Amino acid sequence: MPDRPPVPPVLALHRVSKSFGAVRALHEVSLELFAGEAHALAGENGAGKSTLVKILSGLHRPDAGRILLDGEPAEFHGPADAQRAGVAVIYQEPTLFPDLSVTENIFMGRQPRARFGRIDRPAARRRAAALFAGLGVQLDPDQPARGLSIADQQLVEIAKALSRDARVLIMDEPTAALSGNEVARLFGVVEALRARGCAVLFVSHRLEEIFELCRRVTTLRDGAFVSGDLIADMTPDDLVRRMVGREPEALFPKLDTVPGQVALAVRRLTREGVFTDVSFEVRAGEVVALAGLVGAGRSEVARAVFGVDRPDAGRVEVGGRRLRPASPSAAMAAGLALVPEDRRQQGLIMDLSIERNIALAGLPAVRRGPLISRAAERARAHDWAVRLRLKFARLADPVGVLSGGNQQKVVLAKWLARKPSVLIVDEPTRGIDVGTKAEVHRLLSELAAGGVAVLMISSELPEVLGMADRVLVMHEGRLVADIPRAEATEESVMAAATGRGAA
Amino acid sequence: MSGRETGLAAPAAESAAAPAPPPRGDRLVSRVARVRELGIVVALVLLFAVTGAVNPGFLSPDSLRDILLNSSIVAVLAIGQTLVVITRNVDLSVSSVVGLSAFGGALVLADHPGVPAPLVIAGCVLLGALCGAVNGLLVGVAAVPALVATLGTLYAFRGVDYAWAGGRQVNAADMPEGFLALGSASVLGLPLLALVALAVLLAVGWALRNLPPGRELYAIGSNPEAAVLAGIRVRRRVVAAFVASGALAGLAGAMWAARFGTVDATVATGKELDVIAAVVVGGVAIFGGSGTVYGAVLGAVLLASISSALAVLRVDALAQTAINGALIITAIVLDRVLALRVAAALRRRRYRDAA
Amino acid sequence: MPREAAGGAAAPRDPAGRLIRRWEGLILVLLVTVTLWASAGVDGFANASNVSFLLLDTTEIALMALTMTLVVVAAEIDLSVASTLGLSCAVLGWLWNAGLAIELIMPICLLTGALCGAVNGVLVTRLGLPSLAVTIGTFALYRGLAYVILGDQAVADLPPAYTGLATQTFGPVPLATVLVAVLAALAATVLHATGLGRSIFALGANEEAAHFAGVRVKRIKFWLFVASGACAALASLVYTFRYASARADNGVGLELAVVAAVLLGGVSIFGGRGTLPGVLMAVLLLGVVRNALILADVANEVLNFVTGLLLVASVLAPNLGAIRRRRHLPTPSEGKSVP
Amino acid sequence: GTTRSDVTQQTSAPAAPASSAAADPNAPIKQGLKIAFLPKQVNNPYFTIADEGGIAALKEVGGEGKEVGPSEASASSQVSYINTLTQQKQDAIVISANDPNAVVPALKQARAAGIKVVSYDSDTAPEGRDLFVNQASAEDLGRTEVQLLAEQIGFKGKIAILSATPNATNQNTWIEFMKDELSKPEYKDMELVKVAYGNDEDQKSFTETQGLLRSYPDLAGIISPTTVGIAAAARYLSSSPHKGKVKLTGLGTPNQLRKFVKDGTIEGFELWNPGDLGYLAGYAAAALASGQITGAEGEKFKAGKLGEYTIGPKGEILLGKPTVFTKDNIDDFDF
Ligand SMILES: Nc1ncnc2c1ncn2[C@@H]1O[C@H](COP(=O)(O)OP(=O)(O)OP(=O)(O)O)[C@@H](O)[C@H]1O
Ligand SMILES: Nc1ncnc2c1ncn2[C@@H]1O[C@H](COP(=O)(O)OP(=O)(O)OP(=O)(O)O)[C@@H](O)[C@H]1O
Ligand SMILES: [Mg+2]
Ligand SMILES: [Mg+2]
Repeated sequence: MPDRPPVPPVLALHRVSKSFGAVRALHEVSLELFAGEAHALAGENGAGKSTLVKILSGLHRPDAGRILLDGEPAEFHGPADAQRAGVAVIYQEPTLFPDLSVTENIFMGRQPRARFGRIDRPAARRRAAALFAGLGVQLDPDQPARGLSIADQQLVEIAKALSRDARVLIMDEPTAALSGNEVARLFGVVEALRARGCAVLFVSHRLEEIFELCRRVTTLRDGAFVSGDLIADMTPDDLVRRMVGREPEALFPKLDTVPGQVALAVRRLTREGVFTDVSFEVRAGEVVALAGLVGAGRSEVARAVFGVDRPDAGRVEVGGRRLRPASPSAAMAAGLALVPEDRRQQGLIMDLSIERNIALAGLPAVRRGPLISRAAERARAHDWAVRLRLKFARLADPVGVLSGGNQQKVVLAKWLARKPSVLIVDEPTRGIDVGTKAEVHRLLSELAAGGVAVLMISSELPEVLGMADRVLVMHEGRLVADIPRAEATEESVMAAATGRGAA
Repeated sequence: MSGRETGLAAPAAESAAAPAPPPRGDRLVSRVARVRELGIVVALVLLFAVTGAVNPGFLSPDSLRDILLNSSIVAVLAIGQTLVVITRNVDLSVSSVVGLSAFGGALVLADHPGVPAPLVIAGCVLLGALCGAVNGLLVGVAAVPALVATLGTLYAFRGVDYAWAGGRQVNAADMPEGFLALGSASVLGLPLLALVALAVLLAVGWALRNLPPGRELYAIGSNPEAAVLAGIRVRRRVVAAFVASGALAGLAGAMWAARFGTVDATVATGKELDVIAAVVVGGVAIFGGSGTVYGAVLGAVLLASISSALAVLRVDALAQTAINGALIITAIVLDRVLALRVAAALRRRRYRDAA
Repeated sequence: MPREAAGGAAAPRDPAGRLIRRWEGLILVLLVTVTLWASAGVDGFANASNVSFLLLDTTEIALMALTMTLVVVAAEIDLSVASTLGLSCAVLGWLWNAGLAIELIMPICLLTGALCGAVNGVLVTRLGLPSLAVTIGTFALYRGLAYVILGDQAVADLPPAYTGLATQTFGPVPLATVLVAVLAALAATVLHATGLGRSIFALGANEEAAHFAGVRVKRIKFWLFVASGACAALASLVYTFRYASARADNGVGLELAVVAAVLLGGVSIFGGRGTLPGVLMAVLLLGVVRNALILADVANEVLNFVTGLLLVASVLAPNLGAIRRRRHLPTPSEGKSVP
Repeated sequence: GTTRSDVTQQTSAPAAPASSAAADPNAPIKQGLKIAFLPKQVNNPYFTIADEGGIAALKEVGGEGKEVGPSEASASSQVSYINTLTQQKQDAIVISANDPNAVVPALKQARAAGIKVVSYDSDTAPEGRDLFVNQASAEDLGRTEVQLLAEQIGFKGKIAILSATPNATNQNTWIEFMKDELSKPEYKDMELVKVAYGNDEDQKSFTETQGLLRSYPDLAGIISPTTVGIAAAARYLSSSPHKGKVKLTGLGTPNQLRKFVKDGTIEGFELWNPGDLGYLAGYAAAALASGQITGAEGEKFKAGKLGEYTIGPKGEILLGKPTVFTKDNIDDFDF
């Protein structure tokens, strides 16, 4: 590699592999973080970035390969070990203690001490206030963490990491919830740290941030190292190509359909503090994408439409009939299906077998008299397992042993087996390998062609652009744009999503 | 426990840069957080006012002394229980530990009158800590759910107690006067046992608030996953909480022996639910992460005062259990309703700020 | 708490699930062993009248354990069952003293139990309170109400036709056991072979996902508490007639015996796992051990100790295996222990 | 439907078990008799003493006695023990019933299996047993306790009763007689203000005593007809300002109360000798099991050192008058 600094890297991974059961999250990945250098980590969802971060933070232990600290092999038995080695981490998901104050959250585990081993509260408070001042945010250090917005939670996480005065600062999508203002401040602080000799690892899906902050980028694809480059030598397109591996168009075969009747109508739906005045329609045979930045409130809209959450105002109509609010069973009876974004928490019951998970959303269909017919249950699961090319040993195995992509297929099977007339899919391809992704897209296209109304929430712009007949864009809890397929481009969607587009 | 606890997030508001004045809502929150204990104090004051109005004898120094004395043993147990509950666990075995240590202590005193009382008390505490360590290892290391582990040891410790006692009862007459005097002695007009409970309360309360391990217990109960990420030694802390609860139960056993003088294998049977009730009424969240020992002790005092008041008000003895139960439920329902209100208020406030 | 499949592709099946299944097998083996040992080694164990005593003695616990199993599988708990039993006994005694016909009193008792359960259910599902806290409260409340209603009386002049029925046996099998068997078959069918049962397992294992799948989580939980209360009331009828004595303190302390049996039967306190046959075997196992040890003149204190030991061992055994096999750090979800 | 009145009519017919065999007063006591004592609860010192007396009696007649029982005083747990004793084919069961009715079905089965049943201390319903060894007539006890206290307080003032559990049979009978005694004219200046229940738990009794004195500061005396209650009350009083002012009497054992009699907390209390009670019950059970007696009124049998006893009406045997213990005689007793 060109112009390698003469000193060994502060922290490095050498041919590290990590598997979760059948899911190979990382495979022989190497990475070097140098003092005073900001390093980006890029890759699609599920590429293994967070896993890599968690290995560096001591939360996961690698199955193979080594962690090198100042060139010497090191072993992290837990987050405490990594912290002692000077590694500070901002995790992708905020991990705060809701019952404790913001200050305590920042200093938990290493509170400043006064006499008799007491915690020096005033000192902690002063330091927290100083940190927030540096980040240019107004947060009361004495406020409890419960009730903070995601953005504020993220800021607390950032303050927590910065407070460590670490030698290595690892940030897994720290900016996902932040606005430009805070990002600029954050970059200012990180830049200062870097200049003082701190090594920085930065994960983000916002390419412009990578180009602004970093000097070097490592790209992962499906857990494997793709390339390590100097940012200066690249264009954003190069980076996308490295992440995806092929041209996007090839991935999303979209079948043309003629939209029919309005199948789903959402009118002035509001959930206070989350989204406001959302109205849209989806016609039979149409694939409508709901785009927006993370946290824009898209999943919340889907949840409210399906009745998982109770909306504060507005109504949902399916096939012209008003839906009883806050009742998933009513929504299901009306022909609605929701493939939720979080399959582990919301989509599946990990301890239950594949067949029972699939049957759970359609219990009446597998009943013979008052009893469940195991044969019918198995037949239903088997049909869909074959159609979705599910890889499994036995249908009676718990679903938790399947690989991530196959788990996602089970969630899809669970809902498709109901033959819904309106299908809402939230991040349908998150964590799915590239091959399966194409399969899911093909399936969604076929369903739409067969007359199903599809509402697709996705954070992946290429997926949105490739699949959708229409793109609805949300920004800060409001629907800000409705872009037909012909006009939908990366620029137009992103402009709307960041609030700069035409309303 | 979904992600909801971490707060309902609002869309990242650009307007957050033009900051809304945070203090008002925050003051509301912290005020409400304190109201829990304040509520008990108010309830206590009310109880004393009403009962005192009907029967002024209730407010006499003697009567207050008795109430303090009556609540001190449960208070010590509630302090230990709070330590465990804060970490999102529970210790059902306390009553059996009290029984075991009370009997052990009384037996030594009766059969070996030469052993000095402080040594016996230390022995009781040690015995309790040992029992606590068994619980702690089962829960913290072997990952047995706390409810199961301590229900099991509830039976097991009591079994050991019965086997040890073998039908024997130690009477007041068998124990040295000096030890029994501890149970009824007063210092500066305050019962010694209440002072012991007060000392334990202040020490534990101070440690929970001011020492890092204390705050880490809250962190563990508040978000166990985040506790691991923060580098807290979760297992060690959980074991320590159980050991402390056991040690305090051991101390409570010694207090029991000193106070009541008559000790057999059945001492404190069924007390565990009283203790948990005191903790819950005291505003300690049963799912961990919040609550103070002060609240728990106030809960214990409140429950003891209710019993005394019901007796003084000449409420039928048979109705007391029902009233106790109703009050426990009222307390937790109020707590919950309050929490829901606050959550709703916060959500709406953020909505207004964002708009 | 989904554990990471540790063995990789070579061991595709969930080890915890297998161990649970194996644990139920273990209970069965233990039950058979203890029974054989007692039959051979304990005088007076293996004869018809002792068997019917033994079965009769487990009736109330078995009845309450049936619904408690469902409640615990749904990741809740009901500590108020024994108090509900007491309250129902008190109502029975009170109404009997007031001169009502027993045929009318019995359904009223069942209703009382159901109402007690409904109160628990409302507090848990509508207000979202933890069931442990709620039922500790109603544990005191219901028992207290029993004392308020019946006071210190013991109502004993119950109709011989019914008291006789409670101790009636067919060969060695008491009529009450037939009742238990019928209800157990019903409960086992509901839990293991109907959509409702599937839903109960689902919401116990992952309430959020069950909600997303259209399972009516709150409604099911509510009715489970109602069923639990009604079953406790049914147990109170058996109890009252069996002992020919309706008192407010009937069944004090039974709740822990019921919970112990359910946990020993392999039901996970975190919900989502367990079988009814396992629980019934555990009830029997505890009954047999107790009966045999008393017959063998083993002291009462040993009984408590054995119960506690069995209980801890039941959860410890599968866990020890898991600890040994644990390769990763404890993922935080494993450490999650809800009381 | 079946109502209470139906049942009362039915049961008004005599249900006394017809003695199957005639008594043979000259039959020798069988050797190797197996007799079990089933107290309200084991680990209770009162019953430990009583049952030791009974076991000693059995030894004297060449039989074998044992004590079994539940660790908590509840009716249902006693039933399991009756059942197992039936299985063990004991010759006789000597029981103190927690609930006079709840144990009857099981006892009936035991008797059907040829086992003799003697109740002592606390009777069962008559159809459950052959004999009841009564420690003292309920009437005697109830009235003498009121008399004892009345003398101590000069027939004047408020008094309270600290009983065992609300359901305790013997205590409740005694209390009835106490109330009856109090209704006599000589007690017109005495008022029974409250019956409190200490549940035979030491701590509860202790706190109940506190409560009594708190709500009735002018209380003159307390009767506690239970050994646990009187000990707890004495302990509270001895360390309170009420010591010696509020009089305490009731039933207790000399060893438990010696200290309080000497320090003036208690002037006098009464009790039968529990060892003798068990001893007599043991002899009665042995005589029954040997066919010397059947339980019919008027039959006589010898009870070792206690001499000859005659069965009274309703199958009762009376142990004798209780002893009143004062500081003058308390040192003569050790139990
Ligand atoms: N604890 C776990 N158990 C099982 N599989 C896991 C676990 N954590 C991650 N995985 C799997 O490992 C793979 C890599 O996940 P990882 O979180 O590292 O992706 P990522 O690159 O961070 O994705 P994103 O951009 O969405 O954050 C995914 O397929 C995921 O499903
Ligand atoms: N179960 C939940 N509990 C608490 N907060 C939640 C929950 N689900 C979503 N949120 C928060 O509500 C806000 C809106 O989130 P939502 O998931 O609807 O956004 P989104 O546009 O779908 O983004 P994403 O790409 O993350 O799915 C986010 O800040 C999110 O963190
Ligand atoms: Mg990630
Ligand atoms: Mg989303």
